[in-house]
Amino acid sequence: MLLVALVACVAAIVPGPRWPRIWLACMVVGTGSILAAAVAVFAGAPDWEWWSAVRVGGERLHLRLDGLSAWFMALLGLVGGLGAIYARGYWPDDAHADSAARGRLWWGVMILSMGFVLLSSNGLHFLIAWELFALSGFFLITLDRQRREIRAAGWLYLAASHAGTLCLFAFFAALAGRTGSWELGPMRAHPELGPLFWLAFAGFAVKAGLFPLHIWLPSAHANAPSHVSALMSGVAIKMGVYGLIRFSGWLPTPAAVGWTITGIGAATALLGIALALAQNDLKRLLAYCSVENVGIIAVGLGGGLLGAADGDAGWGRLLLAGALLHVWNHGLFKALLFFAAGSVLHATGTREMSRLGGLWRSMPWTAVLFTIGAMAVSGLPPLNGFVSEWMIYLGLFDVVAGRSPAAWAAMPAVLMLALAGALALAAFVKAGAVVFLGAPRTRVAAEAHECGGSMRGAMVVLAAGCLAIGLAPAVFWPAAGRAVAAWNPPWAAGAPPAPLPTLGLANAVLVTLALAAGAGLWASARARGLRRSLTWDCGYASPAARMQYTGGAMAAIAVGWFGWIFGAERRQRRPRGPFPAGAHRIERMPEAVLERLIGPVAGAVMQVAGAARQLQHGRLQYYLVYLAGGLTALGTLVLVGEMK
Amino acid sequence: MNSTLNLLIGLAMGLNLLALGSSRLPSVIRAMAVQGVVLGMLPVVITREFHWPVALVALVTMGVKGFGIPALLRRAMRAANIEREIEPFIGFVPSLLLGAIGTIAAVAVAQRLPLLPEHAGTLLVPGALATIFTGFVLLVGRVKAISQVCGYLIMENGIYLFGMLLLHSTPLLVESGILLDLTVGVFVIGIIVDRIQRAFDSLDTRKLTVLRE
Amino acid sequence: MSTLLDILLRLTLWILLAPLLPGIINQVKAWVAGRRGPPVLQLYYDLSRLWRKSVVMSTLASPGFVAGPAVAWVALVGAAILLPIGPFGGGLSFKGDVILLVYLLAVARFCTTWAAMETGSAFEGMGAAREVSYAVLTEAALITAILALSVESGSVALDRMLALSAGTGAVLLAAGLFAVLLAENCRVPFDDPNTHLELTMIHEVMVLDHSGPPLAVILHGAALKLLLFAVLLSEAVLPMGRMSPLAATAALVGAVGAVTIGVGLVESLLARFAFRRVPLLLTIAFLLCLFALLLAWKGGPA
Amino acid sequence: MNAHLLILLPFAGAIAAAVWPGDRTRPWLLPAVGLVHLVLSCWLLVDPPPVEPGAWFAYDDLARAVLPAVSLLFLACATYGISYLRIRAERPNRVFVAALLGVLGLLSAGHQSRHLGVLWITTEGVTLAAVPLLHFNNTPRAFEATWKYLLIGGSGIAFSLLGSFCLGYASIHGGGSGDLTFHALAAQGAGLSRPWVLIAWVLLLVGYGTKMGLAPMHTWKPDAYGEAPGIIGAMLAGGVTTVAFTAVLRVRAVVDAAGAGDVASRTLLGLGLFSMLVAALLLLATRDFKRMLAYSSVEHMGILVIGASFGAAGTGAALFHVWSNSLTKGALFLSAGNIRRAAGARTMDEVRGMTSITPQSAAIFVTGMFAVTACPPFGPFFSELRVLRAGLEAGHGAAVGLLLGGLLLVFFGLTRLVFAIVDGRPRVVSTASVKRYPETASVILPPLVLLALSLWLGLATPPVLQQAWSAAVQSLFPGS
Repeated sequence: MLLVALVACVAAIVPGPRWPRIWLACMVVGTGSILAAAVAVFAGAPDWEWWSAVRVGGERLHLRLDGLSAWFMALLGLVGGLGAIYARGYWPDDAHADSAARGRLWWGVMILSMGFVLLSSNGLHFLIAWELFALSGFFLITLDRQRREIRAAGWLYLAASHAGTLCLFAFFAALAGRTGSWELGPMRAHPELGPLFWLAFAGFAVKAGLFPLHIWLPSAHANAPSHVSALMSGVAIKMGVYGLIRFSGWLPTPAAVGWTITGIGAATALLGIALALAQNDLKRLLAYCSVENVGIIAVGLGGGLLGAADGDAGWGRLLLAGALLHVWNHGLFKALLFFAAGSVLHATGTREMSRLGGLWRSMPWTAVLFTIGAMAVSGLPPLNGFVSEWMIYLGLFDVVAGRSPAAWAAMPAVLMLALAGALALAAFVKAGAVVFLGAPRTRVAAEAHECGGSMRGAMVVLAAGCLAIGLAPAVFWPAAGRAVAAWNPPWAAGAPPAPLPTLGLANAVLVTLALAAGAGLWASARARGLRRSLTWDCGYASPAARMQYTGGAMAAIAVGWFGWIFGAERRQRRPRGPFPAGAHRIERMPEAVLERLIGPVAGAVMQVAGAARQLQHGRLQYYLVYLAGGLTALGTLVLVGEMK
Repeated sequence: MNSTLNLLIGLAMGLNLLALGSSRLPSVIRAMAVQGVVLGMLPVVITREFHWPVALVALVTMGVKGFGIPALLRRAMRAANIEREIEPFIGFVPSLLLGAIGTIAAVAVAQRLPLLPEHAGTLLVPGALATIFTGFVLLVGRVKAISQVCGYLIMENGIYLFGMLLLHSTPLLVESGILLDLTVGVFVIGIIVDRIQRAFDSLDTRKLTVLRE
Repeated sequence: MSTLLDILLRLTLWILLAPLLPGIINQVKAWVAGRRGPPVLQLYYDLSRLWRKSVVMSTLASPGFVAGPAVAWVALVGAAILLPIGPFGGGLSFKGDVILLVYLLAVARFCTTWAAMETGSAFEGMGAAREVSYAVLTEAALITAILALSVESGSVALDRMLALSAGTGAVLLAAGLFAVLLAENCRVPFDDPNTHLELTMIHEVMVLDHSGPPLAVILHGAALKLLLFAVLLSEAVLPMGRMSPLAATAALVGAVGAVTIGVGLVESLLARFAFRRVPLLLTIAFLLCLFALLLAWKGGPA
Repeated sequence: MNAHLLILLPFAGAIAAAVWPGDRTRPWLLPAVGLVHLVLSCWLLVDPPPVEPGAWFAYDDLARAVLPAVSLLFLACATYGISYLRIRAERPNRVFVAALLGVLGLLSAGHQSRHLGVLWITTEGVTLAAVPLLHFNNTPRAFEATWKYLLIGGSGIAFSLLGSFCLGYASIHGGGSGDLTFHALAAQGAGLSRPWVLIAWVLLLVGYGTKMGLAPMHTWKPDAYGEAPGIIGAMLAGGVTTVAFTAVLRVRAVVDAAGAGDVASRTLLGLGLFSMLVAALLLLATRDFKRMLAYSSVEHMGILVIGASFGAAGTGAALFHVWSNSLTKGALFLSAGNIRRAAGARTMDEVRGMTSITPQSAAIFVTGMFAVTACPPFGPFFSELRVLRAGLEAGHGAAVGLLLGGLLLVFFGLTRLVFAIVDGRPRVVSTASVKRYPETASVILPPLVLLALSLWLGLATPPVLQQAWSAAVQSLFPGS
């Protein structure tokens, strides 16, 4: 199956740039077989392991498909394939003559390299696949190379990603140095390897976008073409999560790791969503929301680690399974939301919410699908986001109820999750309502058009996935159990430690009732006569679209509470006098970490670099003095050594 | 024997100071040339008896260092029409002081270096160190290309002087190879000096700061 | 089958009893003011009249304008079913139902605000913004309260959590939850259900454009929510599990009544706060719940 | 005999070039000699000749581990050189071709020198032979660069001569004969006088470090690489520096034998990290993409000596890195040359949008840039990873951390500059000049082949090379 996937993906890469149809077919077959391979593992196929005969870089390829890899493979297959379909409509050759072919090429490379990341069981090949995946991500983000801000976003991504990769260099090199081989596998029996996990943590956390290492994420996801954003947000950042889960499973982790990951995860969730709420750019909002969701996943993972350390199987399993399920869920609904945002962008040419509005009329499909995604991402029942958040909550509550020491991590985490959940709801009410409801704020919004069939189809599949996990969570338990068992074998799969079937039933009832009630009320309203009239504006005679509540205003209250953390910047001129003119109010939420922390540090480094530049001044005489200086310094070094 | 040797080396050290203190290019060149001749005589003095290969090398050294290279430099100097070094990086008095301090330091350092008894009594090591230092000061402290070349050559003279320690063990082939390289090197430098003179219409190396960050 | 019947019975009870509470509150207010208020059953009349009316819809609104209130109502009913009624337990009790309850409330909020935003009216946008923003704080307080109950009872299922009293922190918890109740149901001092100054309202302003059956559903849903919180508050504080079923039922009814009257009294005696001070009040509520949690942690079996 | 042929053949070629009549046909001598040289060196790589310990020249383990890389690089540059010299038909190429072949001969000799004095002579010879190559462009800038190259390089090489004498004196002082063959010096081992060994080591390190371009002795490098033609830059960065590096390794083996190995390691590490830091900072600041390559070369020289400071495993990794760096840097220099010609300028302020003007060269340039910053699956990735691993195994955690920090800054600097050049809207001047310098196969293939070789080197390192490297390490660290 994987062979088919490999062949199909390679087949897609090679002729892909020239022939879109063949590329699409190959991509669909390839991603389909990736998905099928994963499903085969869930269906009970034994773990698959394979060593190649040939050596690559001096090492034999070692691939391993176990429950955990399969879990992420499934997501990769689904989103990768749907993204390819979506791209047909979203980034066609006639509109993007120069970049569409490149996009197809790198898409194939990215899917393939992510697949290898998930399968590789050799440090060297893991790194190769990892960096290839990072680079293809960079080229996908900057498909449209003409725009400066896109290039800047791409560079930031590349820089951050490389910083993470260098941590991984150190990690894998140290691991290989200590174990004597590049081979990876369970090595919990060697406690001396424990401290190395911090290196892996730093490296993977950058990719996953955990606070405060998320700096690259918003601009990269916002500026990438939307199908790429979906893949980046849905799958690529999950590679970081995969790395964290994988190596926390294989390595013996220091006791503090569980606490740290939980803490950082909770903080990430809260701050991420607070920043999301503050955004005016639709895709940036979604990007920050990805930060939030990675935080939620990290809370689950950290809880799982605490559980493993505690020896308590119950809540640890639940938390880890919740985290894993949230990986899927976020992949599904975030891809859906990015697709929908892309369809809005495609139709209107802008991502600024304050220029949109009332799109439901011209793009009903997108509006409905976005709403589903928004409900899912806010963690509302009966959709999938709720299921995984529920599992994580439940695990944390179990910790608290059991009064285990880990409760001191769990209680703040629950609180932060609750705050994050409420803020997410606010953020997505804002996003959905400002974009799709009310009256169009600008001409572009009024002249929008619905997206094409391939884009719509991809979104429908994702929405169906969201609903399916929400309604039948128990169906997915065996797969999650398998992944959990791969993480920690003593937690081998068993009955779910939570009443998933009951939850599914409740959700199903809820859906039915909601549909019935909605339809019923609509019918009864129609039966009693339905008149249309202008929106009631308290007697104001000529309401205009610009009078609508803006996104910024909607978010202002809650964002204000976080202003002291992020240092919101505000410029305003109040209207004065009886005939006020030229009043304005501009609020901007700075990228706090980037602008307040990284920026000054980078500035300092650049200053040092500028100073170093002065040393290369072109005067030969001084260059010769450098020579003498080098001689003296080395001599001193040797002399000092000899004195000792 | 040692007294002759020390006398010659002392002479070379004196020439160092002369080169440092002189603002006129011809006298710097002359000091360098005389120093070359003096040093060229050393092998013969050290070996004490007459070996014709040693004598040949000595003769070639003297010829190249005392006459060939100085002639080349004088030609370049005339072509560029400069006689004096004006506004050096390191002034003449400071250069002299530096040179004096360097010479004293060289003697002091040489005292502390572990030397074989037959070398401990000679000025070979301090002389070599002082000459190298002088060459370096000229290299760094002068702005006219020709002065810098002189500095470079004086530095090479110092190293040559140091090489006298190994006179008995260095194969002749290696020695002549080194000599050949030096000669070619100076010729190449001469050519470049000539090109710089043509390209920049000056031999002031302060003008050579186009290439920088 | 009997489960289904049980659920139907509860449904009826909740739906029928809910509109009673606003009536009682209005009575109390009238009594404090020395007036003769509207009849206790006024809301029932209003609802039945609204149900018969025709609907006027904004030209901008989508079908979601009508569907939203319906879904919100369903969510509230669902939440109500989950909530155990004194000795009779919950309609569908399972581990983690409490989280579902909290999130069903969130669904309701999502739908009402969504429907409010349909019209493109600045006033309704304002209301929706306030609703979702203040909910952040109330949700924090609510979840802290639940944490406290969970620590106290060592369980994550509503029927066990609510069976015991909140222990030493009961008073704090009661105060905190009462504030949450006021905020979530848009009562004074957070909101004033009686004013019609659009700029100062939360809930009322969101339904400005609704009319006819959708408005009826919204009003009924609001009443349902009030009852839900009243029951939750009562059960969280009272040690229901230790009483006989009859006593428990009586206590519950009494407590709900007391809460209702309390709301009425607060509404009569306090003025609405400036919006700037609302977060402060809610933070205090949250802190009360937090102290209750800490007390529960210290006080419970180690 | 074959080993001597490696040296004599290029000299014969140089003489032939000097007397060859036609300017148009003369450049063909370059690839012809390069090809034979490559075949010879590869043959010797596979079938190493016996080495007489006291010989002055021999194709010994270290030469075997490094020289074929120089051969490969030379052949690629030579092939490129044909079309380059055709483009630059306005300049007579007699001296150029002869000097380039002379450089090859001296490089071969330098790699094979087993005598300290001979090594010095060849190194100085390379320095001098490269001079006419550097100022081939005949501009004032080129002369300035050459002048600096000569004086700084000359001073450095003077230090190494002094160092060589000191090492000889260490032998005499220790009771030895003063024989300057590495074999004899190492055999004397602890018998060498320690103070003189240390003095010699510092002087030789500074001297050959100047040749390698280690900071703070690197100052000639950006000027020389910036002004010289692309192929010369490639040869300097991949060939000349390599000789200096092997010289350092050979001396280090003697110092090790004399019992001062830890001092050597410490100084190498310090110098390497400092070079890395300086290169990283200058890369962040520079705006000229040819000078950028020079700083990148400084960085890689830093990595080499850091690797050498990590003991036997690190030295093996460094030898690997010599190969991957030579090949990758070669590709970068050649493609940079194409870009430079087409753009007519070389700073990021003037050059933009090269993807649309010279798409293939820009693609090679970008790929090479990723390769040289250790992005897999190219050679430098594998070799740098080995260096890291060796460092961690040797317990130099802090040094590895600094190295990684430096790599990160270097990556920032390189990507910043490279993307500024390839992206954006091209200048009008550039679009016009591209017609004069079309991207023909003859200027695209050599860098492409070098890149492919770098890829192949990383993914499928030939066993014979692995074996050659470990044999070289074995000969340098006989104890391990």
